[in-house]
Amino acid sequence: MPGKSGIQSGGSQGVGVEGELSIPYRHAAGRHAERFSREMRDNRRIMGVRCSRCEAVLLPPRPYCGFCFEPATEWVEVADEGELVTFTSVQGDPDAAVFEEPRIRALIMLDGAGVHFPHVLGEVAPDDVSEGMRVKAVWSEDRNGTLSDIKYFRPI
Amino acid sequence: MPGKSGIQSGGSQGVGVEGELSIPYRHAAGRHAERFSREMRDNRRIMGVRCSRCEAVLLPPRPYCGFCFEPATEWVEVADEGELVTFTSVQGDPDAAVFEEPRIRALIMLDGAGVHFPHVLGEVAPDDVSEGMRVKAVWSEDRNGTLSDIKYFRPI
Amino acid sequence: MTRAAAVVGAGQTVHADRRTDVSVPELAREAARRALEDAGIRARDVDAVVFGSGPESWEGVNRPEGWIGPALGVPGKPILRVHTGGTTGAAATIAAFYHVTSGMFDVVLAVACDKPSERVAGGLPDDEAGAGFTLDTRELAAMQARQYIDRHYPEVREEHGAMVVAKNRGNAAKNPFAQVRTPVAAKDVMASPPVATPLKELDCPPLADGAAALVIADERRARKIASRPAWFAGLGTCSAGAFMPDFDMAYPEPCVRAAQIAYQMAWIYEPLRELDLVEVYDAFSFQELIWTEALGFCNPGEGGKMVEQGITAMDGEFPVNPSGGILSANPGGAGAMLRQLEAALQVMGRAGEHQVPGVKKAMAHSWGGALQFSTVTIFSHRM
Amino acid sequence: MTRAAAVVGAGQTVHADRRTDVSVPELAREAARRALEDAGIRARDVDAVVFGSGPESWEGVNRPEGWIGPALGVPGKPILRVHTGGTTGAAATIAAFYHVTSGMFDVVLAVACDKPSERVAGGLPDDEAGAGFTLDTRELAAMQARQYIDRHYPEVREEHGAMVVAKNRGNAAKNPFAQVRTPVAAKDVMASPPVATPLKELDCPPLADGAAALVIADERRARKIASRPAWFAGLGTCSAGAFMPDFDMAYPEPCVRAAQIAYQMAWIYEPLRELDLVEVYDAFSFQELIWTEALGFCNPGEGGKMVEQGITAMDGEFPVNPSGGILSANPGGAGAMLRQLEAALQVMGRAGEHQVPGVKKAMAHSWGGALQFSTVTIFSHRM
Ligand SMILES: [Zn+2]
Ligand SMILES: [Zn+2]
Repeated sequence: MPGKSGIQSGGSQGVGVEGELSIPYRHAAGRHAERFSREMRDNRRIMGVRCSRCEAVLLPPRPYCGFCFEPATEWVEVADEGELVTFTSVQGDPDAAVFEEPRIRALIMLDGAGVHFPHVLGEVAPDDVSEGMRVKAVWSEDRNGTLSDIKYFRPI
Repeated sequence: MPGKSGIQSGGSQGVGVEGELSIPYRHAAGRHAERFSREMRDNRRIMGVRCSRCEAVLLPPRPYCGFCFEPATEWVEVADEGELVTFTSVQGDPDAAVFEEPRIRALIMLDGAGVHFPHVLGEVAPDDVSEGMRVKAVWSEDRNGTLSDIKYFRPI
Repeated sequence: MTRAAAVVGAGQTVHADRRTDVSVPELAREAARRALEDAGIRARDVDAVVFGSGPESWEGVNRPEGWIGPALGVPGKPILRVHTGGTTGAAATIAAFYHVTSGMFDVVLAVACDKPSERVAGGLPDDEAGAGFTLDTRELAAMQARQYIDRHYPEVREEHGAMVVAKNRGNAAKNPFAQVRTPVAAKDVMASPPVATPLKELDCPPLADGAAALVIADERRARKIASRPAWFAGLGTCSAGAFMPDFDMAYPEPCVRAAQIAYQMAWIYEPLRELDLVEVYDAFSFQELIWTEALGFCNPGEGGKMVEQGITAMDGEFPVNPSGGILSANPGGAGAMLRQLEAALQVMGRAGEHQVPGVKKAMAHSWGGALQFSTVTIFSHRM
Repeated sequence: MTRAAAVVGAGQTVHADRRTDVSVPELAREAARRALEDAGIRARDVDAVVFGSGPESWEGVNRPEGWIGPALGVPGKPILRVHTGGTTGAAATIAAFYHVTSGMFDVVLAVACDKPSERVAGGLPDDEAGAGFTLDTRELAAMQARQYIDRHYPEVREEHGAMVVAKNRGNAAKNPFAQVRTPVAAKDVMASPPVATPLKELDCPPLADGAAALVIADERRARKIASRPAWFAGLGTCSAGAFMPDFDMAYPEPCVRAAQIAYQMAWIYEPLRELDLVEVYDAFSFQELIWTEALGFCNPGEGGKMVEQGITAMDGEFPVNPSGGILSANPGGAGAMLRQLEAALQVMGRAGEHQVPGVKKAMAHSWGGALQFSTVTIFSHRM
């Protein structure tokens, strides 16, 4: 059985069953996700796909357009820079642990993309951030095919 | 975020996202469950509750009868012995790991109970087990308020 | 043409930070029993149950559909577990409405229950499919608030979020089931520590263990059971996708569409005039203003004015969240059903101390996911 | 009186041990696209979607309802996620039926998808509420088989389970979507290693990644879309509790009741004579015999005779699982929808190589949980 559990006496508060539900998984992300991941890791490129019908450039890339139910197979490189759509300066995580310094979460419309790209900002103080500013990716030297292959976006 | 994950290259098979969904929890089991647990641990007693309407003695004890939607508040001690309803000799776990020796899972109708009690049999070979035989609990010295406070049931 | 159906009974638990005295099924049963008692019927009169609760990753509970049945007193009856993110509780009610209007069942019990205190740690989980593209709920709401303020500044300012909190916490003082019943002033909200700009601590909701239940009946049974049922007059559900081109967080299309569908069904043309109040899913302060606009009660950018001028106060022209809303009680997926429950009770004239006088039509709203789920339910005193 | 509705399109994926080439939404989309193509309609013609999938603890997938919508091509339409253990896929179809018969929607897509290969380890999870009272599925099925054999011995013996496997694997050889298509002889089953007595390795099902989808339409649309729709004639759902007094695993009441409800609705008095075939949820070999009895196709204890005399063979008087059943393809919660899909295709005359000639009425069954969930669906060639 996954996880482990044990009864803990809770006194007059009722008994508590403590434990951990542990579910190791290995999802197939699909072939489009594989190429997206590989291009990030090996070529520092952000690749989207264009819908054959509505022509939106979709991120993350999928073999279909969710709006048209049509194939989306034309690969399109989008820029690693774009316009800041919106942001928030986060002081801590949802469990109330406070970060050493605020983390600036951002939505970015990369040049050539049709969908917002979520990431974090760096090399800028929260008070100096404004919507509409131009930002560019700072790539990590140590890449594994996830969004963290980009360290952060910085103002340009 | 719970758990951890990472992209693993899957070659032509598509990319795999591996990780673990880890969900620590602490369930309140409710006051009836607490007494059940405490009686097992401290007094080696198996306690059920009787429905105020249909009079079934329910295990595990709950504050209500699920058949009548009526309160079930009268505590009833059931025996730690009873009749073997059915059993299976299990050779390994569902992930195909083979046990050193087969584990005999059993449903037991304890004397005075209205619901089958699930446990394992011991001190008996699978071939010597038969439905209807009388069995009795062998209690553990090291108890924590779970069903494993009983080591196993043995034939009597 | 759809068969008529109505809410004829309602029950909820007190919503508390943590209920250690009851298990999940016991918590669900509290609300269910109250709803049945409220309707004056027995569990055996129920023909089917729709149960909504959070996913495992929300509360660490395994497949509750397997053991919730006996707690609800309906052995042998159909039980359907539903889940649609934050709108789960509302989806349970709506699925129960389909059960009844299909003609297959006369009386259906909808129950929603969440016990988030039982998950010890961890925020909302990753979207595994999106490879990190998903924001957590608070980040999403913070960005939504910023886009909204920036678009409409200075008609909408941070102070307007604070006014929503002050209003709703004041309303909650009259609601014995609310989780947070101590009033706060708008200036207290403004002075509370920032958590994700522009959201401050008091702009964000608490988190509660709680449950809600509604008894839903067809026309014939509804007339027998209740002297003044809350009839379903309009229903709208909209589920957009995640990662959508042109998605406007400050005026979310799923909310607009769900309202349009419900208004069309209910023959409503001027929502502000034809409806008497609304319960919106105000998970964060600014959202109340955004929903007020997207549901068509005022023009985009006028949400701030609505709260500032007291229009949405409990004694205003158009009360919003007289119950105190999610900002005063946030029991996960049950919160969406609570909005419907409060709207239905207002129409039935049985909302208690926070009853608004003379309510004939009331609306309930909810949202979920990454803003992609939206439901709207309109109740009427007349069939 | 319930509005008429019918299955007008069906699609499924090949059911494979592991599909590494597609993600969960991509897998679901394969089945959905085939169902839409089969019906000859576009995604935009669909008014709502009901989606059924396993819980997180089954496949380690987080809240799929949040990102499945775009994969199914229905942005802006209602999506409801449902879950009822092993009967999940059937529950999705039944909920879609309620959607349509409520009069709120004309065309609803029901999709069920499971990808159990993605959970690396771990059996079925604990029932947290029951403090260890729950058996795992295989233990449960083993005890059920033992009680059944002991009660009816020598009319039912271990060999009869083996005959079921041989029959169903033989049928699967004609089903291009099945997971296990190599025939086995009953003696091979008997000689396979014991796993949980009396169950041997070949008495147990495989486990597959797979999806299924059905297009369900109201009368007017059904007549336009399909020349020979599979009309819903009877539906029965029964959810008993867990930990029940007097629960008889060898003749489970939830199955008996679900069938009674469906027969009543479909005006069926002599199931064996009035129905042409049944697809049962044969998760373990002996269960096919138990369900054949509990569904009323023969008397208790006569299940062995049914398979031994070839009555339930594909060319017998009353075929059971002409598709090969769960024993030949077991895609989790999608398996319950597959039973309905296969029964509907038989009525539509489009089951392919495993089509039984002249089918007018066919039934689908499923079970789930600790035997407490049961569904029965009857399709008819006439409305
Ligand atoms: Zn498109
Ligand atoms: Zn009782």
